[in-house]
Amino acid sequence: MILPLDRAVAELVRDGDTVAMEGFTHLIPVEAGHEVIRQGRRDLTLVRMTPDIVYDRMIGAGCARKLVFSWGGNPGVGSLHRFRDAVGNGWPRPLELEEHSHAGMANRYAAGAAGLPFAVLRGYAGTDLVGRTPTIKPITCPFTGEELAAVPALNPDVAIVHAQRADRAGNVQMWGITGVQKEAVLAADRALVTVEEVVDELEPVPGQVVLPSRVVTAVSPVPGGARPSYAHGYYVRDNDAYRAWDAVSRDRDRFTAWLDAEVFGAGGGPGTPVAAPGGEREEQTA
Amino acid sequence: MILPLDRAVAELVRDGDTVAMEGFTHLIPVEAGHEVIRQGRRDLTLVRMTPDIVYDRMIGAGCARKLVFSWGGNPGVGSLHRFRDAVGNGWPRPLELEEHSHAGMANRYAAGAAGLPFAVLRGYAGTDLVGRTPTIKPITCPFTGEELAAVPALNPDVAIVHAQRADRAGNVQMWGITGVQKEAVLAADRALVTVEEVVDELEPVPGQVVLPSRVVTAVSPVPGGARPSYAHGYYVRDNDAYRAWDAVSRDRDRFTAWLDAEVFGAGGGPGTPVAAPGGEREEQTA
Amino acid sequence: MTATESLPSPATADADEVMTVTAARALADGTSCFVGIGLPSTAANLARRTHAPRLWMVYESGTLGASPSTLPLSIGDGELAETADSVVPVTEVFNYWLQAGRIDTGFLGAAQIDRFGNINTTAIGDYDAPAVRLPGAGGAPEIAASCGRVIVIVRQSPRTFVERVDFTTSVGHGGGPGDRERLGLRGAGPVRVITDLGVLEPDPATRELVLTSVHPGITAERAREATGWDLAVAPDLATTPAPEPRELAVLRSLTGRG
Amino acid sequence: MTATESLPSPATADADEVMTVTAARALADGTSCFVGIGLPSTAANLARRTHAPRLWMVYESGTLGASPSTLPLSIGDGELAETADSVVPVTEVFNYWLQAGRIDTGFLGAAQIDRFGNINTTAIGDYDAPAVRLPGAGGAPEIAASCGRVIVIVRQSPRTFVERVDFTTSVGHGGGPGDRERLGLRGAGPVRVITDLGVLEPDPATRELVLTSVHPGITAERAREATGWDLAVAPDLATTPAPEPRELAVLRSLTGRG
Repeated sequence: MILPLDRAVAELVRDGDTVAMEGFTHLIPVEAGHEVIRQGRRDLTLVRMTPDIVYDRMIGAGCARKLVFSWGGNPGVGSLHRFRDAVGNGWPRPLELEEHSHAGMANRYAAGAAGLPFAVLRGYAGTDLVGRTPTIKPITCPFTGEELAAVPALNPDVAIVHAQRADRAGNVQMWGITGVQKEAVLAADRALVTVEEVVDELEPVPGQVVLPSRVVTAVSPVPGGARPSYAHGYYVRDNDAYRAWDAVSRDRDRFTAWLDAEVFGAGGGPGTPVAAPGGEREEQTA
Repeated sequence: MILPLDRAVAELVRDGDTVAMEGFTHLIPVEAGHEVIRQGRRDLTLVRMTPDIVYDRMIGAGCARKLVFSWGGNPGVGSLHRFRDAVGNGWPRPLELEEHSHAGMANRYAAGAAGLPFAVLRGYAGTDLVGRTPTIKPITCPFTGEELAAVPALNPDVAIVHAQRADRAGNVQMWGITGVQKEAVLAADRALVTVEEVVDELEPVPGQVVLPSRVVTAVSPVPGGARPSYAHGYYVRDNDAYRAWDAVSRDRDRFTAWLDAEVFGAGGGPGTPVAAPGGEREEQTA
Repeated sequence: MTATESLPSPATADADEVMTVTAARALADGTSCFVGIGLPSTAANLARRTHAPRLWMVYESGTLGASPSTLPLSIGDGELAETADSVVPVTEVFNYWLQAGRIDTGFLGAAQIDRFGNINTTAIGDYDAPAVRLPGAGGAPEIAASCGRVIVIVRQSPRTFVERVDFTTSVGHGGGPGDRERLGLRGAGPVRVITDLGVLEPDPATRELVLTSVHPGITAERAREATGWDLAVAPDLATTPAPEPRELAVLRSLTGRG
Repeated sequence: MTATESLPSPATADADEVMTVTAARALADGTSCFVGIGLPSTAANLARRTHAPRLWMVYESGTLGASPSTLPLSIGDGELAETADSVVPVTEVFNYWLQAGRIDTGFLGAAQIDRFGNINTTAIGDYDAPAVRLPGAGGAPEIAASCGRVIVIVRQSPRTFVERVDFTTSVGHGGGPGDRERLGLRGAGPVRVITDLGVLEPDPATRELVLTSVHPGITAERAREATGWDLAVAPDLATTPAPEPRELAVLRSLTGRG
């Protein structure tokens, strides 16, 4: 089902949902995150291996109650200041943390995608994560007696990813670094995919991942929707924007002003979402 | 390391080894199997999800002591008569069986590839496989209390697969239906890949699987080496050959005559292996 | 083949054709179907060419949404990969698609099927000294466990329809009501067994297979004689609607007959 | 840059450059290396352009055998995917490559590192009310567990080199001899800690980090002052060979300096 972004977010993302917006540096659904902010969603449990600037914005905007993650930083730059402010000072609201390693998170998604209640990995042994994270438990191999780590499946209410293309039937195609997006979509109850373009036919591409339309709840055309991250074959990463975020996000007032201007404001660059018919936007962000 | 097939088999496959020759209808390493027969390997534990006519030949030739598998038939035709004769009558020698389902076998390879001692799946519940196959055990989810099935990792001594291409450094490229070949190669101690051709550069192809040279012990150029199965982009499946095998394999004498003529004989069609330098072939098959 | 006069007459349909057409009709458009080679593949491809053009066929070789132009001989034919929406590793088709419960209908054959729809494709007779060694489990145990529902296609005879299978390769309704739930099997199990004589369905209360329809020209008595247990007959026994000329024409174009 | 006279003088190398060159030299040609962004990535790319052209770099984004022409800012830059032998899902890079023990060297940074090479990248101070909240584990715990050996690159200061880490994100040598084995960690753990002052290596018997080399112009005393525990000094303390002009030139072409 092809929907404008604001309608798709309105229909798929609900207050209190567990939301996984995945992307490993590449194809990050930034504009979808802005739309979630605009629609004022609250009490979300945000899930992501690498929460970066889009989650920093959502946390700073007060959307999140909890973060399930493995590495929360501004990739190649440093810290996430809104994340730090929420953890350290509870601003704008406290943020509960559930921390894993990348290996644990990836396997949690894979278990969710596979309809299993848990995954097994060699991980966490001897770390303080074991004591801090109740979703890490020991499990014994019934054949060798070895002790390994078990982690529960992740099954988000909704997964949001960005992809290069979809066809009109809603089949989605992405390529380049595709991270854990397939698993996140398959693990979720509902899936929203923003795409650079909708095409008649998905010409096969080396390294492609195709998500059949039957596992995609909604596709929203959002050209530039991954900026300042990149879309392989469409545009490159805007490293300066990541660096610039550091200064913007350090200060609450400066952040709030940025949010008003760039997310709630009428302006907006190439990542501006497609307008909804009938002025629904206003209603939803009121 | 690029080696002629006979040298590669001589170096990689030893009597008593556990050998996985994988291929899901497509890219079956038939000619490599013939070379194993020619070299008179014995006491092999043969592993494969879908043992088909090449394992039927190896079993009939007396190479195998045990078969670990999930579906032993002539795809689209019917039974494997050499397999049946070995199981039912111990000809030419008894064949021990370890039976799983496809889901179990695929997960056993995946666990082997991942360095885990076991895999977990929803499977086998209520079937008589549980009582017959000691490598199926119950396991309880430490989070939900659900009972699932555990199966031990498969880590063959050697995996043998066929692929379309390799480059001179030994990187391997295959595409089309690639089944469980990647997992079998990664799970094995040693890996032999026969290929249609060795090229200077592996041009990316949609749907490709690339096996980096560091997980490939030897590459052998064997054009037509998957016949009568097929190599996507090179030649199609010879369905008549599969049908013809039914009659040949029903009778021990007819099978033995076929083996002498087609495998040990000097003749041979497009699947004839590349000759080794220095007449090594004679030495090894003596 | 567009002119009506060139379509075959339903009267010429043989028993296998009636069975295949009946199976095809059981597949609703837009649903997903896990397809094995042989009769299931023929039936699914027939459905896709008649009433169910958006039937989403998954073959265990990893081809999702295949739409082959000819009937494949094997589950891994190149045609399947070329026409698929996506080709995924075998691990994914079993874990991410089948086990995750994304397949509506699983199609299974059987060498033996019993009163409760349990299936044997492993061995006839004693496992250690089998009278007939069969190919084994393949994908069947988990298809039977995880698909939304299972349809079995099998020719009916007392050797095949047995009181109790010699080996339970794939669980149908186990020993009766509640067994699937106790075993944690998530799908509904066999909801229909389609044979060359008629259609059997589990009694909602006892889970025992009951004859609910006979094909044209077949009597309930003949179906009972072809069954190794005392086959119950539904009080409202139906007669299977005969294949339509167009169904037969498409089927024969697929199988190369006529 | 081919003429010798255009190469920079080793005397101009700053502390970070000596650290990076020393780290690069620790990577043998033909080995595999799990590379994080920042100093590890710079060091690995320097090695590949000098003595180790066949260094096989794996980034956790799933790029196997990447050979970027410029230094990536992030572990998922497009350049990595374009130049890789293969791009695999994140599940595979962690399960099939890292966990399976296929990576020779893991490169890690640290916000805190202790006497036994245990690493904290989670939080400084109390976890629930941290003085500094850090990014967290990422791939580090399993890199530290499963790579054949680990090299840590970190600038040396008493705040960073602490008696005991506030949070053990990644296990080095635990509490001493035998701990890695008891925990089932398969790799050798940190075999070298390379700083801007020198090189520390675990004592074979006690597993405690010992100063084994100081960089040119650095004294053991200065390194001890920059350490939050009573740092032992190896009796045969070496001086790190200074960067060669060619190493410096390549490094500066990568980092855009000079």
